[in-house]
Amino acid sequence: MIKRPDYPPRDTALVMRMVLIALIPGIVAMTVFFGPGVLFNLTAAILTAIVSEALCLRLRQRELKPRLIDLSAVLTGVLIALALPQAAPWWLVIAASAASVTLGKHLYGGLGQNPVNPAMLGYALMLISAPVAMTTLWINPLTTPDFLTAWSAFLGHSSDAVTGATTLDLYKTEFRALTATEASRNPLFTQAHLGFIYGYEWVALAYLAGGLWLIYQRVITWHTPVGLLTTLLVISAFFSFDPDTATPVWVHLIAGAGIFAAFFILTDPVSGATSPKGRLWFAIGVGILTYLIRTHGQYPDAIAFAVLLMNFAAPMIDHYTRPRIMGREASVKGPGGQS
Amino acid sequence: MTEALLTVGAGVLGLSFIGLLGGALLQYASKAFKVDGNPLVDSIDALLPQTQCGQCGHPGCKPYAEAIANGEAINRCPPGGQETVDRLANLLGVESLPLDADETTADQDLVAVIIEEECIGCTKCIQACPVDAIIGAAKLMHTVIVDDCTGCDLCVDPCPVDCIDMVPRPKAPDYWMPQPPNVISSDRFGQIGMQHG
Amino acid sequence: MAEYQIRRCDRQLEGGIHPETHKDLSTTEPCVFVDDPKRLVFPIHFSGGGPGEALVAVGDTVSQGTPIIKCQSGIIHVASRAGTVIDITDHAITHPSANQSASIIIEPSGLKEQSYLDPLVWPFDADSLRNRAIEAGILGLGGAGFPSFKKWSDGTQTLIINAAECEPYLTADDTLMRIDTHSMIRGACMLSRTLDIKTIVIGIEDNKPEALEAIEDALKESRSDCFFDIVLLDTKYPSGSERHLVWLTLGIEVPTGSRSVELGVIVHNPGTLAALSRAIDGKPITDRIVTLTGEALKAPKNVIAPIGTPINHLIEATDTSPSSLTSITVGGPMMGYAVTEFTAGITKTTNCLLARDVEIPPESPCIRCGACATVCPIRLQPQQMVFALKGGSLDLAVHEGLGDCIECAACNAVCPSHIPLAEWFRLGRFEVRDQANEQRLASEARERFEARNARLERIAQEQEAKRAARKAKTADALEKARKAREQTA
Amino acid sequence: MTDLLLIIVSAALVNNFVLVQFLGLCPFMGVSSRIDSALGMSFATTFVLTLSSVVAYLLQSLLLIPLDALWLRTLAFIVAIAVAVQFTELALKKTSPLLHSVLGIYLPLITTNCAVLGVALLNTNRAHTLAESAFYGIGAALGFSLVLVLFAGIRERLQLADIPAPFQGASIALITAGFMALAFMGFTGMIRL
Repeated sequence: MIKRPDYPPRDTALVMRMVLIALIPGIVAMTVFFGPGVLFNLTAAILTAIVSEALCLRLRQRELKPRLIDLSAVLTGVLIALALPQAAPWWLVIAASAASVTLGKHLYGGLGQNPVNPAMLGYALMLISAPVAMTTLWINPLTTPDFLTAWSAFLGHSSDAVTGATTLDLYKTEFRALTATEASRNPLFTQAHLGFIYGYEWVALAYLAGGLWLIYQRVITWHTPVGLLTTLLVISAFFSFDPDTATPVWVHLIAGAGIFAAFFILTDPVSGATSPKGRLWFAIGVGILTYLIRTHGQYPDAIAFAVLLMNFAAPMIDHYTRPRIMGREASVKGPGGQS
Repeated sequence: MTEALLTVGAGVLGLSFIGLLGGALLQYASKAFKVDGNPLVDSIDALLPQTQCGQCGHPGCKPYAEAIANGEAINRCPPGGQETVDRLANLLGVESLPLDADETTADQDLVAVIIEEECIGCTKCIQACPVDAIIGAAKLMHTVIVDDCTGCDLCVDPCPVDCIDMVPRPKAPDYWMPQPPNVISSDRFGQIGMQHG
Repeated sequence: MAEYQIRRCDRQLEGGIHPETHKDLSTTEPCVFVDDPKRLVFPIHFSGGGPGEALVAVGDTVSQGTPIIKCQSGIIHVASRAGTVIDITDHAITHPSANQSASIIIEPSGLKEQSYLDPLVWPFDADSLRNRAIEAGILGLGGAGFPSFKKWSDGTQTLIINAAECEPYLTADDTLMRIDTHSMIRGACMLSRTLDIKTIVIGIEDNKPEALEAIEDALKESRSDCFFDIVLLDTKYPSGSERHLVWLTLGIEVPTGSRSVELGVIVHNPGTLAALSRAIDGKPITDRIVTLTGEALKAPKNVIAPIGTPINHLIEATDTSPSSLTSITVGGPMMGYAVTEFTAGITKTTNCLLARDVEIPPESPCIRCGACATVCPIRLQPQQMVFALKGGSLDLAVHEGLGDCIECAACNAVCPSHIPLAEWFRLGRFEVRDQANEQRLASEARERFEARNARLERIAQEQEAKRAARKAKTADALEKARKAREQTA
Repeated sequence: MTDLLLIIVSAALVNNFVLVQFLGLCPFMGVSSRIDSALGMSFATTFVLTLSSVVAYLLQSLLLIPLDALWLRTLAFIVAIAVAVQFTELALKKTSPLLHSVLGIYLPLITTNCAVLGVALLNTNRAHTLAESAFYGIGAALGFSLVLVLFAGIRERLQLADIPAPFQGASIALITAGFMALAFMGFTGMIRL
């Protein structure tokens, strides 16, 4: 029995390394069910992220080595690659990764200074700039492509046989006309191993395992994942009184980026709220916005927009969630002081 | 033709009506919400260093505060330094200006010292001091209460024997300030420690 | 036998850290006296108790106990050994400012000449005790150096003996409680009797069983009628911070901006009380226990050293060559400061000299991970404060609670980016103090300016009134004269 | 009732005046450097927007339509808004002088603020009823206030951040506003009115 550490890891580079390690199960599961395209995306995104980071640091005449070995750029690259459609062409991956690192991070001064989540900024930029590629190039886990198909998709020649919209998107488009029982006859559900959605369930489980390990290692706190997942669960359960029109609760939790985001995206400490209470509110806000945009908005998955919106609200959340300082009657609320 | 005239007339009438109505409302408001004095002056005065030196062209800090409230430039206070200009800009929500002063006079905390052997006891400096920081009587040697001196140097010119010097304000013997920690390279403008001290 | 109870603290320190204590480095060796050094250094302004003035001149001969410095607060520092004042000059000092400051340098003669005070004989009142504390130079020996007599107000209900000694490596208080238990208990009882204090609380961390045993033995022999409440604290840093100790032992949260004294609670270090006991017998503070420890010292131990002993003399006392060290930490690893000039003499607040080779990894940017906030014992958000300070906004940092920071440096210990947070906060707190001072001077100047204007106006009005009266009078006289002339005409 | 709520949500989030319709950018950039002045500006704008959309509606239905003088609409609205703003200014000067000085030139600027005129004109274009006009005004004002205050919070952080020298000040603020608009695109298509 290994003792749970008393403190978070004592080194920034170690933190980044541990997050990367925690992502490995998810990456493996993704590769199994969505094909080798995941790995192509990862490689391209990581390389682009490192090159962009180095270029920006050089432009600012900063030391390259400490920032490159702390792997923060690699982590950004990995996160954006995992968020992109698995059959995304190379230019999309490179553009997203470069935008994340340069616009999302270095424009604001580099590590620790960015107000918004770099990966989600890159994702949202791509979603606006290349909406078709971002919504139709998702792999259907029932038709996992082989190496060559994936490679040609990476080069920009995706085949409609293996790609399509995400399950969440299906609920908004095709399944809208169907009843709940009809929708559940889709092979995605009937062939599922665990009774949820084929493929997605394993990926979600893998991310969950990595995330729980991070909590155990005190790299992240429970507030963010619990806040997001509970909110999604409660809201979608509340609105699922009519199963024929509502997207099922577990689809909300498993099909989209829910679990991945709860443990790996929202937990970005730089752009989120900073106190435990603040993190909880931040995650609840993301949950509400995600549900709103998923069900009523135009875009299939809403985590990116919800995260960006809450990133902008984070400073205000910080102002109103300060803990009570010992020796004071009440906590200091609200903004103050000159800046 | 008549129709057009009618339209124009209606428009003119309508607009005049709105104008009249609005004018009446504003007339009423200007009476109902009449403000006596300007509380803003006190907020501005609180930011000024209270040296009462008159370098801004006003006889004291309060008058300058009043002038700022009436729209005078906020950068005329050399004893306050750039810091005061920035704070005023912040209070008033306007762009900060560079301090309007020579490099040499800005940001130096000075006090007046009377060279006591040379003092002839003319009391001219006592009359000039805006903050009653000089004590002494006619024909007797004067001295400056260092803690009360604001360093305005208004006493220097009136002295007929030129026995008043401006020297850096003496610090308490046990005064000290921690060294600022090393800063990893940064493009930030304002750094604590560089700003004041 | 004095009444006492031992209980385990039922409160948990929020935040805080469990550093490796390394206490056994220095407690395994017995505490010894060091040989008198060749010279003793007494900084005039930095001996504790505020800026001072020298009471002796170069060439004067002093005995052990001769007053040599009188501080602004009244505190008198005495020569710790008999000898000759050979110089009064700027000298390196044991102080975080790392400056030189005017110091009295005494060459010990090796003679046993003593000039002590007359013993205070019971019954005496609080004022005589305060006077005695001033004459004997009694300061908080825990590190802050606050003049003890200022804490002794009437209406004090509780005395807390701060025996927590939560800083790693430090064992000076532990040692004192083992070898000088009776003095400590006697000092506490004397103080309590004079101030009419009923309860004495001893807050002690549970990693000092020997000291606890010694205290129990001493209490069994004591004839005090005070009630001793011994509270065993979990070993956690910073349970020995005054605020936290008061909360842990009594459950009282000292409000921001006030001190525990205002709530009728005084907190003293064991050493201070032991010194007080000796002062009542007439002996001012001339020596103190210093922990010499750290992996870089060959024979770490606790020593009893004369105040003013140069640091290099103490390093040599551990069989270590001073030239092998580049800097030494004064105080513990958490709140101590580095001194590089080993000729500086120890002061009454020097409780530990720590020599170790630690390489602090290079700083990297803050990623707002919040590790510091989870260990902050007063629930601040250090990540927000340091962001504000680095960005140059003192006001914002103050809004976040900079004024409440106790500079315990628990945040430094857990920061994954190795940011010297506590140093930033200390600098910020100094800046705040400076600004408050400036503001006070400005508002005083404003008051005087306005008073002067009012006075000038009044004088002008009076003169105007006088002139008007005179004019009226002349006009009256003229009128009369005219009438008289008319009548005559 | 649902309609009115939808109008508010639509005007506040989906068709946010600042970030989606790009109206009222001047005060958005000008008064967002401090949170407290942003809050003050939000209150002032909320008041003026609600007031002026009601006033504009009344003008439209009671004066301009009966007089058949719709061609005077813009002119008449400007006059009405100017009065409303002037009134707010006088009231503010009395009740909160500091806020008045902080809002500085921006209060009179509300007069010519395209958001205010925009609300009035959009209201008439969409043939809103009185209640709808008022709620549209409130919604627009809430949306404006929301983004203004959030943006002020972000800018306070940006002022402390280690922004590369060429981007400091207005340029990073504009870029960030752009990203904020990007985030608000997430609301696209949520309500079709």
